[in-house]
Amino acid sequence: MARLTPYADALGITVEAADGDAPVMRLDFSDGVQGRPGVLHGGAISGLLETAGYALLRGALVQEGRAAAMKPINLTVQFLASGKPHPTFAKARIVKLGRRTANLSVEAWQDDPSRPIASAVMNVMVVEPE
Amino acid sequence: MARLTPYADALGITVEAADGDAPVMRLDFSDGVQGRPGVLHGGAISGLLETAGYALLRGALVQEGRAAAMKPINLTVQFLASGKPHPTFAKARIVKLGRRTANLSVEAWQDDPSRPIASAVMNVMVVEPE
Amino acid sequence: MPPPEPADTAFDPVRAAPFLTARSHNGWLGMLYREHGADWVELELPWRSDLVGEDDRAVLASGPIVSLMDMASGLAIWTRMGSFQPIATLDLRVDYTRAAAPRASVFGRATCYRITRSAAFVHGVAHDGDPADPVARMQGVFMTIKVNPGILPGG
Amino acid sequence: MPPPEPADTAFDPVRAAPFLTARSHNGWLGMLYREHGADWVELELPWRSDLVGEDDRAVLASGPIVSLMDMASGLAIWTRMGSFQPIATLDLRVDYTRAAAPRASVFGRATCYRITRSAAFVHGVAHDGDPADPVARMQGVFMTIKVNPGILPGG
Repeated sequence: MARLTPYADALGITVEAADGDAPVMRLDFSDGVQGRPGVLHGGAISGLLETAGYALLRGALVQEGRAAAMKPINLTVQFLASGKPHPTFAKARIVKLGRRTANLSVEAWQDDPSRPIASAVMNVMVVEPE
Repeated sequence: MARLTPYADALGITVEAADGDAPVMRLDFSDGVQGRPGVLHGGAISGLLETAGYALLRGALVQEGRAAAMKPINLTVQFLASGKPHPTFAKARIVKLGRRTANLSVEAWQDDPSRPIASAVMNVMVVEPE
Repeated sequence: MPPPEPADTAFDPVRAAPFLTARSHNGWLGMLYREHGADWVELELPWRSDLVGEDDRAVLASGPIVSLMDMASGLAIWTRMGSFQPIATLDLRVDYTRAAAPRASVFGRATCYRITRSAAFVHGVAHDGDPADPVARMQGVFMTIKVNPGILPGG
Repeated sequence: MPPPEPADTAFDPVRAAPFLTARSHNGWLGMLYREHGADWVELELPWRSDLVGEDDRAVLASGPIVSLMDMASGLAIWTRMGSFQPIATLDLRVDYTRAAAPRASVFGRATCYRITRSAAFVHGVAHDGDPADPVARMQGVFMTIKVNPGILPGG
Protein backbone atom coordinates (compact mmCIF):
# COMPACT_ATOMS: atom_id res chain seq x y z
CA MET A 1 0.00 0.00 0.00
CA ALA A 2 1.25 3.49 -0.93
CA ARG A 3 2.52 5.66 1.88
CA LEU A 4 0.33 8.35 3.37
CA THR A 5 0.53 12.06 2.57
CA PRO A 6 3.01 14.33 4.41
CA TYR A 7 0.03 15.89 6.24
CA ALA A 8 -1.28 12.48 7.38
CA ASP A 9 2.20 11.50 8.57
CA ALA A 10 2.65 14.78 10.43
CA LEU A 11 -0.76 14.51 12.10
CA GLY A 12 0.21 11.03 13.29
CA ILE A 13 -2.09 8.86 11.18
CA THR A 14 -0.98 5.25 10.74
CA VAL A 15 -2.42 2.22 8.99
CA GLU A 16 -3.84 -0.04 11.71
CA ALA A 17 -5.03 -2.97 9.62
CA ALA A 18 -6.67 -3.93 6.38
CA ASP A 19 -10.28 -4.98 6.92
CA GLY A 20 -11.09 -6.82 3.71
CA ASP A 21 -10.23 -4.35 0.96
CA ALA A 22 -10.52 -1.28 3.17
CA PRO A 23 -7.57 -0.05 5.23
CA VAL A 24 -8.36 0.97 8.80
CA MET A 25 -6.58 4.21 9.73
CA ARG A 26 -5.55 5.06 13.28
CA LEU A 27 -4.95 8.40 14.99
CA ASP A 28 -3.62 8.43 18.54
CA PHE A 29 -4.58 11.26 20.86
CA SER A 30 -1.92 13.94 21.41
CA ASP A 31 -1.79 17.67 22.05
CA GLY A 32 -1.46 18.27 18.31
CA VAL A 33 -4.93 16.83 17.61
CA GLN A 34 -6.62 18.29 20.68
CA GLY A 35 -9.37 20.92 20.45
CA ARG A 36 -11.10 21.84 23.70
CA PRO A 37 -9.10 20.38 26.59
CA GLY A 38 -9.45 16.60 26.54
CA VAL A 39 -11.46 16.57 23.31
CA LEU A 40 -10.29 15.49 19.84
CA HIS A 41 -10.36 18.40 17.36
CA GLY A 42 -13.03 18.19 14.64
CA GLY A 43 -10.46 19.23 12.03
CA ALA A 44 -8.18 16.34 12.99
CA ILE A 45 -11.15 13.95 12.75
CA SER A 46 -11.88 15.35 9.29
CA GLY A 47 -8.25 14.81 8.28
CA LEU A 48 -8.45 11.19 9.46
CA LEU A 49 -11.71 10.61 7.56
CA GLU A 50 -10.30 12.08 4.34
CA THR A 51 -7.09 10.09 4.65
CA ALA A 52 -9.06 6.84 5.01
CA GLY A 53 -11.11 7.76 1.95
CA TYR A 54 -8.15 8.55 -0.29
CA ALA A 55 -6.21 5.46 0.83
CA LEU A 56 -9.12 3.17 -0.09
CA LEU A 57 -9.78 4.91 -3.39
CA ARG A 58 -6.10 4.86 -4.39
CA GLY A 59 -6.03 1.11 -3.78
CA ALA A 60 -9.20 0.55 -5.80
CA LEU A 61 -7.84 2.53 -8.75
CA VAL A 62 -4.60 0.52 -8.68
CA GLN A 63 -6.65 -2.68 -8.59
CA GLU A 64 -8.56 -1.54 -11.69
CA GLY A 65 -5.26 -0.74 -13.41
CA ARG A 66 -6.12 2.95 -13.59
CA ALA A 67 -3.19 5.39 -13.33
CA ALA A 68 -5.60 8.16 -12.36
CA ALA A 69 -4.97 11.19 -10.17
CA MET A 70 -7.42 12.00 -7.38
CA LYS A 71 -8.62 15.58 -6.89
CA PRO A 72 -10.95 16.49 -4.03
CA ILE A 73 -14.39 17.83 -4.99
CA ASN A 74 -15.96 18.09 -1.57
CA LEU A 75 -16.34 16.69 1.92
CA THR A 76 -19.35 16.80 4.24
CA VAL A 77 -18.59 15.78 7.82
CA GLN A 78 -21.13 14.89 10.52
CA PHE A 79 -19.91 15.24 14.10
CA LEU A 80 -21.91 12.69 16.08
CA ALA A 81 -20.15 12.55 19.45
CA SER A 82 -17.22 14.14 21.25
CA GLY A 83 -13.87 12.51 20.52
CA LYS A 84 -12.35 11.39 23.81
CA PRO A 85 -8.58 11.30 24.45
CA HIS A 86 -8.45 7.74 23.07
CA PRO A 87 -7.16 6.26 19.81
CA THR A 88 -9.53 6.92 16.90
CA PHE A 89 -10.05 4.69 13.87
CA ALA A 90 -11.55 5.30 10.44
CA LYS A 91 -12.62 3.14 7.54
CA ALA A 92 -14.07 4.11 4.16
CA ARG A 93 -16.49 2.47 1.76
CA ILE A 94 -16.69 3.16 -1.97
CA VAL A 95 -20.32 3.90 -2.82
CA LYS A 96 -19.62 4.60 -6.48
CA LEU A 97 -16.49 4.55 -8.62
CA GLY A 98 -17.28 6.03 -12.00
CA ARG A 99 -15.29 7.14 -14.99
CA ARG A 100 -14.81 10.69 -13.74
CA THR A 101 -15.88 10.76 -10.09
CA ALA A 102 -15.95 8.60 -7.00
CA ASN A 103 -18.34 8.81 -4.05
CA LEU A 104 -17.18 7.54 -0.66
CA SER A 105 -18.70 7.10 2.77
CA VAL A 106 -16.34 7.12 5.77
CA GLU A 107 -16.86 6.51 9.48
CA ALA A 108 -14.62 7.25 12.47
CA TRP A 109 -14.98 5.54 15.85
CA GLN A 110 -13.13 5.07 19.10
CA ASP A 111 -14.12 2.18 21.35
CA ASP A 112 -17.00 0.69 19.35
CA PRO A 113 -17.07 0.57 15.50
CA SER A 114 -20.87 0.44 15.61
CA ARG A 115 -21.01 3.82 17.40
CA PRO A 116 -19.23 6.30 15.09
CA ILE A 117 -18.12 9.65 16.50
CA ALA A 118 -18.13 11.16 13.01
CA SER A 119 -19.00 10.31 9.42
CA ALA A 120 -18.16 11.85 6.09
CA VAL A 121 -19.40 11.80 2.52
CA MET A 122 -16.70 12.57 -0.05
CA ASN A 123 -16.78 13.25 -3.77
CA VAL A 124 -13.46 12.89 -5.60
CA MET A 125 -12.56 13.72 -9.17
CA VAL A 126 -10.75 10.83 -10.86
CA VAL A 127 -8.54 12.26 -13.59
CA GLU A 128 -6.99 9.87 -16.10
CA PRO A 129 -3.71 11.01 -17.69
CA GLU A 130 -4.26 12.58 -21.14
CA MET B 1 -48.38 5.57 11.31
CA ALA B 2 -49.13 9.26 10.87
CA ARG B 3 -50.15 10.47 7.45
CA LEU B 4 -47.64 12.10 5.15
CA THR B 5 -47.32 15.82 4.54
CA PRO B 6 -49.53 17.59 1.94
CA TYR B 7 -46.40 17.96 -0.25
CA ALA B 8 -45.59 14.22 -0.04
CA ASP B 9 -49.21 13.36 -0.88
CA ALA B 10 -49.26 15.78 -3.81
CA LEU B 11 -45.95 14.46 -5.18
CA GLY B 12 -47.43 10.95 -5.06
CA ILE B 13 -45.38 9.39 -2.26
CA THR B 14 -46.96 6.39 -0.57
CA VAL B 15 -45.92 4.01 2.20
CA GLU B 16 -44.87 0.78 0.50
CA ALA B 17 -44.04 -1.35 3.54
CA ALA B 18 -42.45 -1.30 6.95
CA ASP B 19 -39.04 -2.94 6.89
CA GLY B 20 -38.38 -3.58 10.56
CA ASP B 21 -38.86 -0.21 12.23
CA ALA B 22 -38.22 1.79 9.08
CA PRO B 23 -41.03 2.58 6.65
CA VAL B 24 -40.18 2.13 2.95
CA MET B 25 -41.52 5.02 0.88
CA ARG B 26 -42.53 4.67 -2.75
CA LEU B 27 -42.71 7.21 -5.57
CA ASP B 28 -44.11 6.13 -8.92
CA PHE B 29 -42.83 7.78 -12.09
CA SER B 30 -45.11 10.42 -13.63
CA ASP B 31 -44.74 13.65 -15.57
CA GLY B 32 -44.90 15.60 -12.31
CA VAL B 33 -41.64 14.05 -11.05
CA GLN B 34 -39.84 14.07 -14.39
CA GLY B 35 -36.75 16.19 -15.05
CA ARG B 36 -34.99 15.64 -18.38
CA PRO B 37 -37.26 13.51 -20.60
CA GLY B 38 -37.42 9.99 -19.18
CA VAL B 39 -35.36 10.86 -16.09
CA LEU B 40 -36.57 11.28 -12.51
CA HIS B 41 -36.04 14.85 -11.23
CA GLY B 42 -33.37 15.26 -8.56
CA GLY B 43 -35.69 17.52 -6.57
CA ALA B 44 -38.38 14.83 -6.49
CA ILE B 45 -35.77 12.30 -5.32
CA SER B 46 -34.76 14.75 -2.57
CA GLY B 47 -38.40 15.11 -1.53
CA LEU B 48 -38.73 11.32 -1.32
CA LEU B 49 -35.53 11.02 0.74
CA GLU B 50 -36.64 13.74 3.17
CA THR B 51 -40.11 12.22 3.51
CA ALA B 52 -38.60 8.83 4.40
CA GLY B 53 -36.37 10.50 6.97
CA TYR B 54 -39.14 12.44 8.70
CA ALA B 55 -41.50 9.44 8.72
CA LEU B 56 -38.92 7.27 10.48
CA LEU B 57 -37.94 10.00 12.96
CA ARG B 58 -41.58 10.79 13.80
CA GLY B 59 -42.16 7.12 14.59
CA ALA B 60 -39.04 6.92 16.74
CA LEU B 61 -40.05 9.98 18.74
CA VAL B 62 -43.52 8.55 19.33
CA GLN B 63 -41.94 5.29 20.45
CA GLU B 64 -39.81 7.18 22.97
CA GLY B 65 -42.92 9.00 24.19
CA ARG B 66 -41.57 12.36 23.07
CA ALA B 67 -44.13 14.91 21.87
CA ALA B 68 -41.39 16.80 20.04
CA ALA B 69 -41.67 18.88 16.89
CA MET B 70 -39.19 18.28 14.05
CA LYS B 71 -37.54 21.25 12.34
CA PRO B 72 -35.19 20.73 9.39
CA ILE B 73 -31.57 21.86 9.89
CA ASN B 74 -30.08 20.63 6.66
CA LEU B 75 -29.99 18.03 3.93
CA THR B 76 -27.04 16.89 1.80
CA VAL B 77 -28.03 14.76 -1.19
CA GLN B 78 -25.68 12.63 -3.32
CA PHE B 79 -26.95 11.81 -6.81
CA LEU B 80 -25.37 8.47 -7.68
CA ALA B 81 -27.20 7.35 -10.82
CA SER B 82 -29.92 8.56 -13.15
CA GLY B 83 -33.43 7.80 -11.97
CA LYS B 84 -35.20 5.79 -14.69
CA PRO B 85 -38.96 5.97 -15.34
CA HIS B 86 -39.54 3.22 -12.77
CA PRO B 87 -40.93 3.20 -9.22
CA THR B 88 -38.44 4.55 -6.69
CA PHE B 89 -38.15 3.51 -3.05
CA ALA B 90 -36.48 5.10 -0.04
CA LYS B 91 -35.64 4.01 3.47
CA ALA B 92 -34.00 5.93 6.31
CA ARG B 93 -31.75 4.95 9.19
CA ILE B 94 -31.37 6.91 12.43
CA VAL B 95 -27.65 7.40 13.03
CA LYS B 96 -28.14 9.46 16.18
CA LEU B 97 -31.21 10.60 18.12
CA GLY B 98 -30.12 13.10 20.75
CA ARG B 99 -31.86 15.45 23.10
CA ARG B 100 -31.89 18.36 20.65
CA THR B 101 -30.92 16.97 17.24
CA ALA B 102 -31.22 13.84 15.14
CA ASN B 103 -28.90 12.65 12.37
CA LEU B 104 -30.31 10.41 9.64
CA SER B 105 -28.96 8.57 6.65
CA VAL B 106 -31.37 7.81 3.80
CA GLU B 107 -31.04 5.85 0.56
CA ALA B 108 -33.23 5.74 -2.56
CA TRP B 109 -33.19 2.90 -5.07
CA GLN B 110 -35.17 1.55 -7.99
CA ASP B 111 -34.62 -2.06 -9.02
CA ASP B 112 -31.93 -3.11 -6.55
CA PRO B 113 -31.79 -1.84 -2.92
CA SER B 114 -28.04 -2.53 -2.88
CA ARG B 115 -27.48 -0.06 -5.75
CA PRO B 116 -28.87 3.30 -4.53
CA ILE B 117 -29.55 6.02 -7.08
CA ALA B 118 -29.24 8.70 -4.36
CA SER B 119 -28.41 9.07 -0.69
CA ALA B 120 -28.94 11.82 1.84
CA VAL B 121 -27.62 12.89 5.19
CA MET B 122 -30.12 14.90 7.26
CA ASN B 123 -29.85 16.85 10.49
CA VAL B 124 -33.15 17.63 12.22
CA MET B 125 -33.83 19.80 15.25
CA VAL B 126 -35.98 18.01 17.82
CA VAL B 127 -37.90 20.61 19.78
CA GLU B 128 -39.69 19.53 22.94
CA PRO B 129 -42.75 21.60 23.91
CA GLU B 130 -41.89 24.24 26.55
CA MET C 1 -25.98 32.06 -45.03
CA PRO C 2 -23.63 33.65 -42.47
CA PRO C 3 -23.24 31.96 -39.09
CA PRO C 4 -25.53 33.37 -36.42
CA GLU C 5 -24.22 36.21 -34.28
CA PRO C 6 -22.92 35.14 -30.85
CA ALA C 7 -25.66 37.30 -29.31
CA ASP C 8 -28.26 35.08 -30.92
CA THR C 9 -26.80 31.80 -29.77
CA ALA C 10 -25.67 32.79 -26.28
CA PHE C 11 -27.79 31.32 -23.51
CA ASP C 12 -30.46 33.79 -22.40
CA PRO C 13 -32.17 32.83 -19.12
CA VAL C 14 -35.01 35.28 -19.81
CA ARG C 15 -35.98 33.24 -22.85
CA ALA C 16 -34.89 29.81 -21.63
CA ALA C 17 -36.34 29.81 -18.10
CA PRO C 18 -40.03 29.91 -19.10
CA PHE C 19 -39.40 26.99 -21.45
CA LEU C 20 -37.44 24.97 -18.87
CA THR C 21 -39.87 25.60 -16.02
CA ALA C 22 -43.09 25.09 -18.01
CA ARG C 23 -43.20 21.31 -17.93
CA SER C 24 -42.74 18.17 -15.89
CA HIS C 25 -41.57 18.54 -12.25
CA ASN C 26 -40.61 22.21 -12.49
CA GLY C 27 -43.89 22.95 -14.24
CA TRP C 28 -45.87 21.05 -11.62
CA LEU C 29 -44.18 23.10 -8.89
CA GLY C 30 -44.96 26.32 -10.80
CA MET C 31 -41.54 28.00 -10.88
CA LEU C 32 -41.27 31.45 -12.47
CA TYR C 33 -38.29 33.44 -13.79
CA ARG C 34 -37.49 36.60 -11.77
CA GLU C 35 -34.10 38.08 -12.66
CA HIS C 36 -30.49 37.29 -13.45
CA GLY C 37 -26.93 38.61 -13.67
CA ALA C 38 -23.76 37.43 -15.40
CA ASP C 39 -23.40 34.39 -13.13
CA TRP C 40 -26.69 34.16 -11.21
CA VAL C 41 -30.37 33.53 -11.75
CA GLU C 42 -33.33 34.02 -9.42
CA LEU C 43 -36.55 32.04 -9.72
CA GLU C 44 -39.81 32.33 -7.79
CA LEU C 45 -41.85 29.50 -6.33
CA PRO C 46 -45.32 30.83 -5.45
CA TRP C 47 -46.93 29.44 -2.33
CA ARG C 48 -49.51 26.72 -2.94
CA SER C 49 -51.57 24.81 -0.39
CA ASP C 50 -50.53 21.37 -1.63
CA LEU C 51 -46.81 22.12 -1.31
CA VAL C 52 -46.78 22.71 2.45
CA GLY C 53 -44.69 20.58 4.76
CA GLU C 54 -46.99 20.57 7.76
CA ASP C 55 -50.76 20.50 7.96
CA ASP C 56 -51.07 23.30 10.46
CA ARG C 57 -48.66 25.84 8.95
CA ALA C 58 -48.90 27.55 5.56
CA VAL C 59 -45.17 27.14 4.85
CA LEU C 60 -43.63 25.46 1.79
CA ALA C 61 -42.08 22.05 2.42
CA SER C 62 -38.33 21.76 2.15
CA GLY C 63 -38.46 19.37 -0.84
CA PRO C 64 -39.72 22.02 -3.29
CA ILE C 65 -36.94 24.34 -2.09
CA VAL C 66 -34.37 21.74 -3.20
CA SER C 67 -36.03 21.58 -6.64
CA LEU C 68 -36.08 25.38 -6.83
CA MET C 69 -32.37 25.71 -5.95
CA ASP C 70 -31.49 22.90 -8.36
CA MET C 71 -33.22 24.62 -11.30
CA ALA C 72 -31.84 28.06 -10.38
CA SER C 73 -28.36 26.47 -10.21
CA GLY C 74 -28.68 24.92 -13.66
CA LEU C 75 -29.78 28.26 -15.13
CA ALA C 76 -26.92 30.08 -13.37
CA ILE C 77 -24.41 27.60 -14.79
CA TRP C 78 -25.72 27.93 -18.36
CA THR C 79 -25.83 31.71 -18.00
CA ARG C 80 -22.19 31.82 -16.88
CA MET C 81 -21.18 29.31 -19.59
CA GLY C 82 -23.06 31.32 -22.18
CA SER C 83 -24.48 28.14 -23.66
CA PHE C 84 -26.91 25.36 -22.91
CA GLN C 85 -25.28 21.98 -22.43
CA PRO C 86 -26.31 18.85 -20.58
CA ILE C 87 -25.38 18.91 -16.88
CA ALA C 88 -26.24 16.65 -13.95
CA THR C 89 -26.39 17.41 -10.25
CA LEU C 90 -23.57 15.62 -8.42
CA ASP C 91 -24.55 16.74 -4.95
CA LEU C 92 -26.48 19.48 -3.23
CA ARG C 93 -26.60 20.72 0.34
CA VAL C 94 -29.33 22.92 1.75
CA ASP C 95 -29.27 24.51 5.21
CA TYR C 96 -32.72 25.57 6.41
CA THR C 97 -32.18 28.71 8.46
CA ARG C 98 -35.78 29.66 9.25
CA ALA C 99 -39.35 29.05 8.13
CA ALA C 100 -40.62 31.28 5.31
CA ALA C 101 -43.44 33.72 6.05
CA PRO C 102 -46.91 32.10 5.85
CA ARG C 103 -48.30 31.96 2.29
CA ALA C 104 -45.16 33.67 0.99
CA SER C 105 -43.49 32.97 -2.33
CA VAL C 106 -39.99 31.57 -1.94
CA PHE C 107 -37.32 32.99 -4.23
CA GLY C 108 -34.30 30.88 -5.16
CA ARG C 109 -31.16 32.74 -6.19
CA ALA C 110 -28.19 30.63 -7.33
CA THR C 111 -24.72 31.80 -8.34
CA CYS C 112 -22.23 29.77 -10.36
CA TYR C 113 -18.87 30.79 -8.89
CA ARG C 114 -16.54 28.36 -10.66
CA ILE C 115 -16.52 26.24 -13.81
CA THR C 116 -13.81 23.69 -14.55
CA ARG C 117 -13.47 21.36 -17.53
CA SER C 118 -15.94 18.90 -16.08
CA ALA C 119 -17.54 20.46 -12.98
CA ALA C 120 -19.54 23.57 -12.06
CA PHE C 121 -19.73 24.90 -8.50
CA VAL C 122 -22.76 26.79 -7.21
CA HIS C 123 -23.98 28.47 -4.06
CA GLY C 124 -27.19 30.30 -3.34
CA VAL C 125 -29.96 31.39 -1.03
CA ALA C 126 -33.69 30.89 -0.83
CA HIS C 127 -35.51 33.89 0.63
CA ASP C 128 -39.01 35.31 1.04
CA GLY C 129 -38.28 38.88 -0.03
CA ASP C 130 -34.86 39.84 1.34
CA PRO C 131 -31.84 37.84 0.05
CA ALA C 132 -29.85 39.10 3.06
CA ASP C 133 -32.25 37.28 5.41
CA PRO C 134 -32.41 33.84 3.75
CA VAL C 135 -34.76 31.00 4.62
CA ALA C 136 -32.21 28.53 3.24
CA ARG C 137 -28.66 28.48 1.98
CA MET C 138 -27.37 26.09 -0.68
CA GLN C 139 -24.04 24.79 -1.95
CA GLY C 140 -23.65 22.23 -4.72
CA VAL C 141 -21.64 20.71 -7.54
CA PHE C 142 -22.83 19.82 -11.05
CA MET C 143 -21.03 17.74 -13.69
CA THR C 144 -21.05 18.40 -17.39
CA ILE C 145 -22.28 15.42 -19.38
CA LYS C 146 -20.13 14.46 -22.32
CA VAL C 147 -21.12 10.96 -23.39
CA ASN C 148 -23.75 8.41 -22.50
CA PRO C 149 -25.96 10.68 -20.40
CA GLY C 150 -28.08 7.67 -19.47
CA ILE C 151 -25.53 6.50 -16.93
CA LEU C 152 -25.14 9.85 -15.24
CA PRO C 153 -27.11 11.10 -12.26
CA GLY C 154 -29.34 14.14 -11.82
CA GLY C 155 -32.33 15.13 -13.80
CA MET D 1 -17.17 48.67 42.21
CA PRO D 2 -19.27 49.44 39.09
CA PRO D 3 -20.01 46.63 36.64
CA PRO D 4 -17.54 46.41 33.77
CA GLU D 5 -18.34 48.34 30.62
CA PRO D 6 -19.92 46.28 27.85
CA ALA D 7 -16.89 47.13 25.69
CA ASP D 8 -14.67 45.28 28.15
CA THR D 9 -16.71 42.10 28.26
CA ALA D 10 -17.80 41.84 24.60
CA PHE D 11 -15.97 39.16 22.64
CA ASP D 12 -13.03 40.67 20.78
CA PRO D 13 -11.55 38.37 18.10
CA VAL D 14 -8.37 40.49 17.94
CA ARG D 15 -7.61 39.57 21.55
CA ALA D 16 -9.21 36.11 21.61
CA ALA D 17 -7.86 34.63 18.37
CA PRO D 18 -4.16 34.59 19.33
CA PHE D 19 -5.11 32.84 22.57
CA LEU D 20 -7.41 30.30 20.87
CA THR D 21 -4.99 29.53 18.05
CA ALA D 22 -1.82 29.32 20.16
CA ARG D 23 -2.20 25.79 21.44
CA SER D 24 -3.17 22.22 20.66
CA HIS D 25 -4.36 21.40 17.12
CA ASN D 26 -4.80 25.01 15.99
CA GLY D 27 -1.40 25.88 17.42
CA TRP D 28 0.23 22.91 15.72
CA LEU D 29 -1.23 24.06 12.40
CA GLY D 30 0.04 27.60 13.02
CA MET D 31 -3.12 29.66 12.44
CA LEU D 32 -2.89 33.45 12.67
CA TYR D 33 -5.54 36.17 13.10
CA ARG D 34 -5.94 38.46 10.07
CA GLU D 35 -9.07 40.61 10.27
CA HIS D 36 -12.74 40.67 11.20
CA GLY D 37 -16.08 42.44 10.84
CA ALA D 38 -19.34 42.41 12.79
CA ASP D 39 -20.19 38.83 11.77
CA TRP D 40 -17.01 37.47 10.13
CA VAL D 41 -13.43 36.58 10.97
CA GLU D 42 -10.49 35.81 8.70
CA LEU D 43 -7.55 33.65 9.77
CA GLU D 44 -4.33 32.78 7.94
CA LEU D 45 -2.74 29.36 7.65
CA PRO D 46 0.86 29.80 6.45
CA TRP D 47 2.18 27.18 4.08
CA ARG D 48 4.38 24.53 5.68
CA SER D 49 6.10 21.58 4.04
CA ASP D 50 4.63 18.98 6.41
CA LEU D 51 1.03 20.07 5.75
CA VAL D 52 1.00 19.25 2.04
CA GLY D 53 -1.41 16.74 0.58
CA GLU D 54 0.80 15.33 -2.16
CA ASP D 55 4.53 14.70 -2.22
CA ASP D 56 5.14 16.36 -5.56
CA ARG D 57 3.13 19.55 -5.12
CA ALA D 58 3.68 22.31 -2.57
CA VAL D 59 -0.04 22.69 -1.85
CA LEU D 60 -1.73 22.46 1.55
CA ALA D 61 -3.73 19.28 2.17
CA SER D 62 -7.49 19.64 2.43
CA GLY D 63 -7.61 18.49 6.08
CA PRO D 64 -5.95 21.66 7.45
CA ILE D 65 -8.42 23.74 5.43
CA VAL D 66 -11.29 22.09 7.35
CA SER D 67 -9.57 22.96 10.65
CA LEU D 68 -9.02 26.53 9.46
CA MET D 69 -12.66 27.01 8.43
CA ASP D 70 -13.86 25.40 11.66
CA MET D 71 -11.85 27.83 13.83
CA ALA D 72 -12.75 30.85 11.70
CA SER D 73 -16.42 29.79 12.01
CA GLY D 74 -16.22 29.57 15.79
CA LEU D 75 -14.64 33.03 16.00
CA ALA D 76 -17.27 34.46 13.62
CA ILE D 77 -20.07 33.02 15.78
CA TRP D 78 -18.62 34.46 19.02
CA THR D 79 -18.00 37.78 17.31
CA ARG D 80 -21.61 37.99 16.15
CA MET D 81 -22.89 36.78 19.54
CA GLY D 82 -20.67 39.31 21.28
CA SER D 83 -19.67 36.73 23.86
CA PHE D 84 -17.67 33.56 24.22
CA GLN D 85 -19.76 30.48 24.94
CA PRO D 86 -19.24 26.79 24.37
CA ILE D 87 -20.23 25.63 20.88
CA ALA D 88 -19.75 22.37 19.00
CA THR D 89 -19.62 21.73 15.27
CA LEU D 90 -22.70 19.79 14.15
CA ASP D 91 -21.67 19.44 10.53
CA LEU D 92 -19.42 21.09 8.00
CA ARG D 93 -19.24 20.92 4.21
CA VAL D 94 -16.26 22.07 2.18
CA ASP D 95 -16.18 22.29 -1.63
CA TYR D 96 -12.64 22.40 -3.04
CA THR D 97 -12.82 24.61 -6.11
CA ARG D 98 -9.13 24.71 -7.08
CA ALA D 99 -5.64 24.07 -5.72
CA ALA D 100 -4.01 26.97 -3.87
CA ALA D 101 -0.91 28.57 -5.37
CA PRO D 102 2.32 26.68 -4.51
CA ARG D 103 3.77 27.67 -1.12
CA ALA D 104 0.92 30.12 -0.60
CA SER D 105 -0.74 30.88 2.71
CA VAL D 106 -4.41 29.94 2.76
CA PHE D 107 -6.81 32.44 4.32
CA GLY D 108 -10.06 31.24 5.89
CA ARG D 109 -12.89 33.74 6.09
CA ALA D 110 -16.09 32.62 7.83
CA THR D 111 -19.34 34.53 8.26
CA CYS D 112 -22.04 33.72 10.81
CA TYR D 113 -25.27 34.59 8.99
CA ARG D 114 -27.86 33.31 11.46
CA ILE D 115 -28.09 32.49 15.15
CA THR D 116 -31.10 30.78 16.68
CA ARG D 117 -31.70 29.76 20.29
CA SER D 118 -29.60 26.62 19.90
CA ALA D 119 -27.88 26.72 16.49
CA ALA D 120 -25.51 28.99 14.58
CA PHE D 121 -25.24 28.90 10.76
CA VAL D 122 -22.01 29.77 8.96
CA HIS D 123 -20.64 30.02 5.46
CA GLY D 124 -17.24 31.02 4.21
CA VAL D 125 -14.41 30.81 1.74
CA ALA D 126 -10.79 29.78 1.82
CA HIS D 127 -8.61 31.76 -0.57
CA ASP D 128 -4.97 32.46 -1.37
CA GLY D 129 -5.16 36.22 -1.72
CA ASP D 130 -8.46 37.09 -3.40
CA PRO D 131 -11.68 36.13 -1.55
CA ALA D 132 -13.56 36.46 -4.87
CA ASP D 133 -11.48 33.61 -6.34
CA PRO D 134 -11.77 31.01 -3.55
CA VAL D 135 -9.86 27.75 -3.28
CA ALA D 136 -12.68 26.34 -1.16
CA ARG D 137 -16.17 27.21 -0.05
CA MET D 138 -17.71 26.15 3.26
CA GLN D 139 -21.15 25.85 4.82
CA GLY D 140 -21.80 24.54 8.32
CA VAL D 141 -23.94 24.43 11.45
CA PHE D 142 -22.79 24.71 15.06
CA MET D 143 -24.78 23.99 18.21
CA THR D 144 -24.58 25.95 21.41
CA ILE D 145 -23.70 23.77 24.39
CA LYS D 146 -25.86 24.27 27.43
CA VAL D 147 -25.37 21.30 29.71
CA ASN D 148 -23.13 18.29 29.93
CA PRO D 149 -20.65 19.32 27.24
CA GLY D 150 -18.99 15.91 27.52
CA ILE D 151 -21.70 14.23 25.48
CA LEU D 152 -21.66 16.77 22.66
CA PRO D 153 -19.65 16.58 19.43
CA GLY D 154 -17.02 18.89 18.00
CA GLY D 155 -13.87 20.21 19.52
